[in-house]
Amino acid sequence: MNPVNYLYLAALLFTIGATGVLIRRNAIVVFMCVELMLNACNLAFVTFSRLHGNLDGQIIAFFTMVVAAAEVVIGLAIIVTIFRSRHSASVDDANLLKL
Amino acid sequence: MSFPLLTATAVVPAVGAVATAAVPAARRAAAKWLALGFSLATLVLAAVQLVRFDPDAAGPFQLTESHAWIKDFGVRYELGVDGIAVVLIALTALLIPFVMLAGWHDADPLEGSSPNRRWRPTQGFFALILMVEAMVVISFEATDVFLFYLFFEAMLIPMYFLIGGFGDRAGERSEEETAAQRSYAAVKFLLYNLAGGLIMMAAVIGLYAVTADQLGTGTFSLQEIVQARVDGRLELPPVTERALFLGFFFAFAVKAPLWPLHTWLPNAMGEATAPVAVLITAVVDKVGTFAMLRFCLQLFPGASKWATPVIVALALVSIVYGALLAVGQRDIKRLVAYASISHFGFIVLGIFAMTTQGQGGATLYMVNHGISTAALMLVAGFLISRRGSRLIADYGGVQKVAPVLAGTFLVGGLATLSLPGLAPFVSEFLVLVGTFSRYPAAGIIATVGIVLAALYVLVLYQRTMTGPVTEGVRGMPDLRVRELVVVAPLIALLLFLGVYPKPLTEIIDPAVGHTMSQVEKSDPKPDVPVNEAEAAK
Amino acid sequence: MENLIGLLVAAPLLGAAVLLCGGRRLDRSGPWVGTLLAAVSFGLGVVLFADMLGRSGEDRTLTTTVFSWVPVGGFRADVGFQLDQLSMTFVLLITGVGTLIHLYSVGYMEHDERRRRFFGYLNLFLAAMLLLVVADNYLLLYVGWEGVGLASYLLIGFWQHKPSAATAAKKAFLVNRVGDMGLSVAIMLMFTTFGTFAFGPVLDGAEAAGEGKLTAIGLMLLLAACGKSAQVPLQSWLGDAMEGPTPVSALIHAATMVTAGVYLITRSGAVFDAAPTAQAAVVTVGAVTLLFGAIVGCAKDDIKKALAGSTMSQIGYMILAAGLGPVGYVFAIMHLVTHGFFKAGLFLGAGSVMHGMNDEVDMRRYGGLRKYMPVTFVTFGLGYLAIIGFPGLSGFFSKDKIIEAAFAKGGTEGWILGGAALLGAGITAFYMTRVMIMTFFGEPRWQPTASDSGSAAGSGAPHPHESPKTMTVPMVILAFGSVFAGGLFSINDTFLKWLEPVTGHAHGNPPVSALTVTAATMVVLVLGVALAWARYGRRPVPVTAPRGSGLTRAARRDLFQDDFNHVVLVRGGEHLTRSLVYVDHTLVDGVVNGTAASVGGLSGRMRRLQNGYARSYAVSMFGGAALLIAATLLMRAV
Amino acid sequence: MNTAATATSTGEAVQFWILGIVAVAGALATVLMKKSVHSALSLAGTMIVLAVFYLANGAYFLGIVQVVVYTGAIMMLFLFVVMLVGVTAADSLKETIRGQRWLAALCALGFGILLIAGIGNASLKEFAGLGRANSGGNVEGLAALIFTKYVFAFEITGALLITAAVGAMVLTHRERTEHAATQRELSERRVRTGRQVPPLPAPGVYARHNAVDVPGLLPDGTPSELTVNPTLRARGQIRDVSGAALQELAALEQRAQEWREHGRSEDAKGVGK
Repeated sequence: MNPVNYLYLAALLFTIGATGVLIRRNAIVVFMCVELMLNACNLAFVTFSRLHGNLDGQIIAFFTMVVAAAEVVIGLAIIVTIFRSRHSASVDDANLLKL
Repeated sequence: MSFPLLTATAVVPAVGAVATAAVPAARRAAAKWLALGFSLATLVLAAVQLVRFDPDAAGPFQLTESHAWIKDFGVRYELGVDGIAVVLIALTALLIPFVMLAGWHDADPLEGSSPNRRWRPTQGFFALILMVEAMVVISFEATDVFLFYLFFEAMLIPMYFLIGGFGDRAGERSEEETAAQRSYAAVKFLLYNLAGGLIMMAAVIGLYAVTADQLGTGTFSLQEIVQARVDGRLELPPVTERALFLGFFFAFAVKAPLWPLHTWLPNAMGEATAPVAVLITAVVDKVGTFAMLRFCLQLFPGASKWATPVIVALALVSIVYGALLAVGQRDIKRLVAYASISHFGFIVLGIFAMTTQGQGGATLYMVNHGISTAALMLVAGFLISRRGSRLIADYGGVQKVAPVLAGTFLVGGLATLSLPGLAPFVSEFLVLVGTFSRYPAAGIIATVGIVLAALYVLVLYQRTMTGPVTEGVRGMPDLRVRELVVVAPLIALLLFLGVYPKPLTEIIDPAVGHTMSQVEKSDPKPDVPVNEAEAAK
Repeated sequence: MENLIGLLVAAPLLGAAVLLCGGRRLDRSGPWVGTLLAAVSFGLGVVLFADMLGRSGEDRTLTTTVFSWVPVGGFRADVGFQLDQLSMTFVLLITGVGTLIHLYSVGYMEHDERRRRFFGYLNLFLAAMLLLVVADNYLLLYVGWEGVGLASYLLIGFWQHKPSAATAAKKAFLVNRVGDMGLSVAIMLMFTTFGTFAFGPVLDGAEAAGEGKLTAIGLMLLLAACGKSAQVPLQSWLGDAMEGPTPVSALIHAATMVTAGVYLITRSGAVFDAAPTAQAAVVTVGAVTLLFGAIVGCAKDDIKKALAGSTMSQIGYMILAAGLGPVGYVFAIMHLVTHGFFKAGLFLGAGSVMHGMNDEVDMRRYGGLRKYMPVTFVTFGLGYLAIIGFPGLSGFFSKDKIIEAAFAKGGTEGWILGGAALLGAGITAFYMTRVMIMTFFGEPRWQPTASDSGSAAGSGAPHPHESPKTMTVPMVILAFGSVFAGGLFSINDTFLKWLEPVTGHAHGNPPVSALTVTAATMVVLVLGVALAWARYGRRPVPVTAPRGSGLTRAARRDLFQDDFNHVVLVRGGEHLTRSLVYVDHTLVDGVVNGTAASVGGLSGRMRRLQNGYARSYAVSMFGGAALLIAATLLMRAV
Repeated sequence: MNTAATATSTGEAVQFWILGIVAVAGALATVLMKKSVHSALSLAGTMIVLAVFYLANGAYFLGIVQVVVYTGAIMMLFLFVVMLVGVTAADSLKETIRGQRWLAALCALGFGILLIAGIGNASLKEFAGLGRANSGGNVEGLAALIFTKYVFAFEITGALLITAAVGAMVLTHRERTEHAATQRELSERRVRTGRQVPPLPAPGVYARHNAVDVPGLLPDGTPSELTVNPTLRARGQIRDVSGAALQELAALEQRAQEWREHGRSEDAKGVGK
């Protein structure tokens, strides 16, 4: 088998995650989907690093994780605050982007 | 490495702006004097430039400075002045102190306005003026297209606030109305110039792309590009060259302003205070005409020659059209604005006549027009500040109650109609001769502008200054000392340059010659040269 | 010696500067300062004259270059002076008459609180006029040319509180500007043709240039002359110019400035000689104007306007002469000088009359003044005799010569021109007699009237009185001039010899003998006088002007020429500007605003897409990403 | 290992195909589960699978980190929040924005196809394994890179993390504007308002079972939702007290009553003999 399959898998997961982002209203679930997408990317990176035979890909994946962690922390905090204020975790309720 | 004179000339006012802005609200007077001091320092530096500048030196630019800036895009921090730039810088540095003095009280907070500790209009006013000065100076100095473009655009920001933020005290009209019209004018100014600027940006990028394509490494440096063109390393295909030329020219035509892109000027000059109006027409707009000379002609000589007929036509329209509309105005400041449009028509005409007289005259015209308009507009400002109205109909017989004011106003007006003996005559006649020697018809049409100029100036003078004294004018005070200090030197300068413009022409001439050589044009020869005539005799 | 020329101009210029800039402290001494400086410049003129006489006819020309004025590329304009016999004549006339009129004004203006400025302007005028005549190139001449225009503008509008005065001043300047346009175009033509516009090269090289160019230049110069010298079609300003103080009318609008056109044409003789078409135009203008002015002069009841009409027609004579070429130049100048004397004298006389009559200008309110102001009467009378060409007086010699020269043109042309000149002489006799009679003879017709003039000492019944010495003395001197000048000039052709080196001279051969011409002139003269006497001398003059014949009414309205201007130029111009303002506001501005509005509407529609749901934005992002990938793949594919 | 290989070991292939399916299934479950808890759990599953794949790809360090940090920490954080927000709250999957779902499907389809197609035509036959890179040990290799080549990025991410921590604190921390009411004040307020003068019963006390989500009964026998924990109330997770218990209670009292009356009548009979 060729490691490229890992890439196919990654693409698949990424697409699924993106779809989730689009169709789910629950902020937490949306967030999870985002995580899924990130993970898909990581998988791709790791695979690339294997394909090219150097560790830079893994480094990037590593940084992705760190950033993802930070992002999750903030994101969840935001969700909690929103939940407190309007007793709902639906992204559609926060439609104040419209002027 | 020697002292970076050019940078200093631009930096001093910039620093001054920051310093002035930082002055606490209470110390208003201090801020004014500080700003004035900085502007004078700039004037000194500009004078030093003028002295250090050697007209006969070889090479187009002098006092050059060059440092790498953004390597990846070949953007360099390149400064240099030729005879044209150095004169215009001197003009700018000269006018700014007068502008400040004239606007000494324009930005004082109104009586009874809440003493807010944060609100510092005066500081802002003077800081903005200094900021404009800095930007204008550096765009005169920049020989790197990108650098020039940067400040050519950045200039809009302080100007926007100067126009929108400070207007005449509302006379008959209500505060709200004036405020509304003022912001309208400011936005109009911004939009017009931004539009021009954006198109120019496209052209700038295009230029980079072309150079990168043909020279291997893209560059914005005027000298490099010109050199490459001369060596034949750079061969712009006509279509590209014309497109780029139009991109540049459009921006400059808006700034200049050239018909039909002129309509922002009357609003801006009408709503802004007189000093700011002077700043617009006498200083900022000059960058446009100047840039036509430096960039349009030198970067795209072929396209310039290609576009000349159209541009000459537009310039003629501007001349006649502006003059006619000036005749039709009921508002003093708008009248002066349209007069300026007419004059800018002359400048553009001179530039694109592609003769030594035309371009030399145009450059001289920029200087003289700056001074004469400043004189006329500032006196008009004094007049308006006394009566609180811009309508010509509200005046009459001022000459009786305030003879000195009327006198200076008349002199300014006569300069505007380019009476011989005053500076503008020399430049206007040069432009006319230069144009006539290449396009006789155009030259004759342009002379019509002279008659019309006499018409609007004299009508203005007659309606405002002569005749029986009207209500509201009665008891009007004559010029105060501060105002005299502003006007007297300008008038003196007008007289001096009218009688003895040689110092300027000597500096300008070589630069113009260089430009002409870039465009590969030479003056048309007289068909019966003098020497032949004498030989025949 | 050369440097004196500079001083000649500098002296009055200095006076102007001092008087205009120096504050109120000069109010008292101002007039005398001005007069003194005028006198100084006259003195310098005399000195130069003496020096010139000291040299032989050929090398009498003095030239000097003061400094290089505008050097740009091949364009070299210097401030340089050239003083030859022609210039000299003018210098003496200008400074001489100028000084006298300064002196006169001291008395005339003593009640005006702004007289300091008045004298400043007068000095300014002298300086400009002198510069005009001593310049050695056309551009510098142009400076003087516009300078006198400015001075005349300031002086006509001197009583600025009178709207009529302000308007008249503006009109004068504008009409002059039209002429100046011609001059500037002419200069440009010279530059393109000869590469210079200094007198020397241009005039010497004239033949070398093609006739076409020269004709163009000539016509342009003629246009300039028409503007400055109030010739048809640009004559309309002169009548209104009488709004100015009378000394101004005397100096500027009779003696000196209005003759600048004649100077220009004479100076550019070489050009015209080589361009017959232009010459034809010149003589036509001259002939038409001399009749036009004469006719207008017949109908005016305003004494100054009547004189203005006569000025117009006299200058018409000069232009006519100048247009005749070498035959006429000398006589043109000669008539110019003598006219300078007697016309200035007449105006001063008129001024003196007005001075005594509370600035009343309507001749129908005069009458029988000879008893009250004898000196004025005598001097005015001598001037009158001079202008109608009474044998032995100045006008006789100069005008006669012109008429001869006109006939000498030869062919039908000659007959037409000569006839016109002759007719003009007759009409001149008529209207001058009319003025004379209405003013000084007959019964007193003045009664208490509210005179609304500027510096009047209130209204009420005028009690005519002789004017002070400062006013009478100049009148007397000018009277002497107007009596003897012509004689002196003509005795064995002094004047001709004097000017010939500059202008050249050719003796024309009239189809009829000179004597016949003179006789004819005498006849028409007598006829004119007799007719006038019959109409105004025998029966009393009605105080209110009768309706008069159609011609009279037309003449009163300057033969409708002014109305034409008003309707065509003023009204039309107003409409044009107003419509243009509208266009600028709606069209030019409207296009821009329109685009702005449409963009606004578009964005308003786009705004609907912004429903505020993060997820639908996400969709568009995602779609965009997909498109990007597609694009990249395509790029790679091709 | 060899530097450039064309295929992996069969074992890895098998592992890939099995676990890959699991991963996809987990992902789909994440998206489709109604309850966020389930989503979270299935996501965790997917992540663990990915961790395995990392290991298989020679990213040993990352594999461990994936398990420990991601699955261990981050997903737990998720669960935590889910609990906070409502574990049993099942959100409807009904679409509210018109056309959203179709668009989403369309985009997803296009995107996936294009992506895969892209990978497809960019796929390379042979690949350089990590043999040389990992020769000195994977962790050491990474460390060497992180602390030399990527040291700045590393430092910056450190700063980012700290900022994130602080940010989270700032966001979630709620400032107490007035001191908590003491018991005395509470009682006084109750008396003043006259409602529920006696303290509330604990939930579920009188109601025979000790579930914390059952409202307690007030002395008059009516259940009071106020007795239930506010969080539960907020989530609407209150078990409604079925009338049964109350009826039993009523029946008991009835019987007691009857017994009392019945007893008295018997006494009266006994005296009468």
